[in-house]
Amino acid sequence: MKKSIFGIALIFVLAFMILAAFDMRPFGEPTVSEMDDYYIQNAQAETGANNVVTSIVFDYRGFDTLGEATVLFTAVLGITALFREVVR
Amino acid sequence: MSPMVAFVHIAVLVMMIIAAFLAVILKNLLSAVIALSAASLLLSLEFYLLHAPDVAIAEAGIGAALTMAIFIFAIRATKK
Amino acid sequence: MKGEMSIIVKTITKLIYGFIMVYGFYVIVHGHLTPGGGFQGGAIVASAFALLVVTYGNQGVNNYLKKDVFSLVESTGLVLFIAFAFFGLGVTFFYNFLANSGGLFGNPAIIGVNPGDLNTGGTVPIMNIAVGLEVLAALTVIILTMSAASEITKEKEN
Amino acid sequence: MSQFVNIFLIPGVLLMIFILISLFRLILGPTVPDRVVALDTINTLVIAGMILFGAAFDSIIYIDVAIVYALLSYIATLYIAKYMERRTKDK
Amino acid sequence: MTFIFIILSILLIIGIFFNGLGSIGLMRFPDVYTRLHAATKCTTFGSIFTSISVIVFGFYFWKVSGDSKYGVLALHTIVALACLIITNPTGAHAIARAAHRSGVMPKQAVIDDLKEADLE
Amino acid sequence: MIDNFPYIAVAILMGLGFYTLIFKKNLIKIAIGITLIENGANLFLITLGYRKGSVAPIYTQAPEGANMVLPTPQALTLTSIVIGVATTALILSIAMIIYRKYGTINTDEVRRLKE
Repeated sequence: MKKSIFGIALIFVLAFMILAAFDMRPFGEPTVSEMDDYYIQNAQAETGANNVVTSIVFDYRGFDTLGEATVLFTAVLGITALFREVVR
Repeated sequence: MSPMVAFVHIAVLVMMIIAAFLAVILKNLLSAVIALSAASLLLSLEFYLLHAPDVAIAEAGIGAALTMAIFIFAIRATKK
Repeated sequence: MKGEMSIIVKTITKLIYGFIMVYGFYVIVHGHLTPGGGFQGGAIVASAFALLVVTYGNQGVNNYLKKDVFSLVESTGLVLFIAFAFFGLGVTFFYNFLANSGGLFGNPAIIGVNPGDLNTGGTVPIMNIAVGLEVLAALTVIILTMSAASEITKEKEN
Repeated sequence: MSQFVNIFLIPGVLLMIFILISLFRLILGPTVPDRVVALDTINTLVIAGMILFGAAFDSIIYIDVAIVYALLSYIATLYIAKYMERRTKDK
Repeated sequence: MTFIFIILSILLIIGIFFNGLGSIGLMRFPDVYTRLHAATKCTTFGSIFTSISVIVFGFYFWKVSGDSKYGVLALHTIVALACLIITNPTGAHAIARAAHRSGVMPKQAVIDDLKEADLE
Repeated sequence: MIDNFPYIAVAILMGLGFYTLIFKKNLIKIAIGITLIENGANLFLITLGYRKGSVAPIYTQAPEGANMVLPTPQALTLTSIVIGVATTALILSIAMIIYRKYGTINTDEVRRLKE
């Protein structure tokens, strides 16, 4: 009983995702994004880095990277705490 | 996009879906993890074809060695 | 020793693990010029440590790879990252105060397509190094801990 | 230059077909070592394909991805091999 | 221009031919060891030739056009090729040894020297 | 149809992941399912940023005068991948601890043993 309800829900989710896939913009033609164009044109002059992706990760959006570093630190803390009695 | 590049995109995506399907249906856990590694490899090739070499290197460095190592440690510790 | 692999694998490992580490540090340091950066280079160096673990076994690397040292490196990387974020607080958090200043990593970049100059980028290369240290230490601690745990779980059963 | 794009793209398309053939061994393979051999073959073919596409797209920096895969792909193979060796010794 | 075109075509045809042989052998052979033999040897050999074609392409255009990025292309490909040559046979050795240890026998085995010698 | 093929691939990949999460009982299989969902999300983000006839957003030795793909989705995917491996390691560690406590990693049996 429970399994059949889950199965119906899964089929609904899959159907909605595939319908949404047909409704998306065509592959290879994204919407005009002024933010990305600004980054591409000005990143070299403002941060001095040739790689635009790195300049976004570490300069324009540094808070994301800070959160990522915190998550990684917490994961290591969790693993070390789980095995505290096994590993000396 | 030339038709050859389009063919390569579609071939890589189809192969990745086949590998992911194998990772789901195989009973032997080690075989499932091998199929997952193949799916990760083909996903990295797809990132490469979509002109994202940064993400391709990250997926290569993490999906090739580290994910496999972690899964095999877990399988080894939970084997009857 | 128990848990080692065959002599051929050991020889190739001695030959290649240093090269993997050097390539990882190359990816970290050149993160602002070529594809790569802190995350990718850290993952590559951690893979080199994973190679050592699989070749020499868990007991074989116990004397050389200490978890305390890697914990220290991880904390150092995180603190360095946050410190360089605070140094730009005169303008705003995460301000790139070294770019185009002429000092360390301070040359202005050539606009447009160019072969690249290592001495550009301001705080971006320094943060690359900090995040690289953190990621490599974190992933290595994960690998060492899970390896030891799976080993001990296996021994307790027998 | 344009004919050089095609001369590197056609072998790339052929390599995709060979990867598809190798994937069938991953599906069929009766034992685990068969599947590992298939994974190793796919690795090598993908590295060759990456080098060819890097030349075809005229982007030099893409070759770094192929170097990373060539260095790291055999660590996974070593882990599986060690697991298979150990499992029989424990019995 | 046509001369370099012919050389690249020959190198690429050799490489693709051996890669195809490797994957077909992986499909057709009866047991693990023969499949390993076909797949690893042939694909490594074929990949060496396709990489050499890229190296020749890079050096030739470096000489013709004087643009240093083609030289960088050739040097990076040489590094990738060296890594491939070193690591690929090691993986094949490890697979073969592990398959033998885990009890997979060749299909028509007569003599098993490795078991008699008992290399530990 | 053929233009939207990567999005359909994303839908199938995430559908496989959800199927594994719902119907499989083995904890390691569930970890595999979560990895597949992560892969689908990463592929979706990168596909959104792709522009036809463009090159990677790196100025070092790029071809002259070409457009560049959108860089922001790539930067976000980069952090997502590293977080993914950390969470997978945490999930598998919890599975190992469960095996040591209960002697099994089948979710039904674990639930029965707890009561």
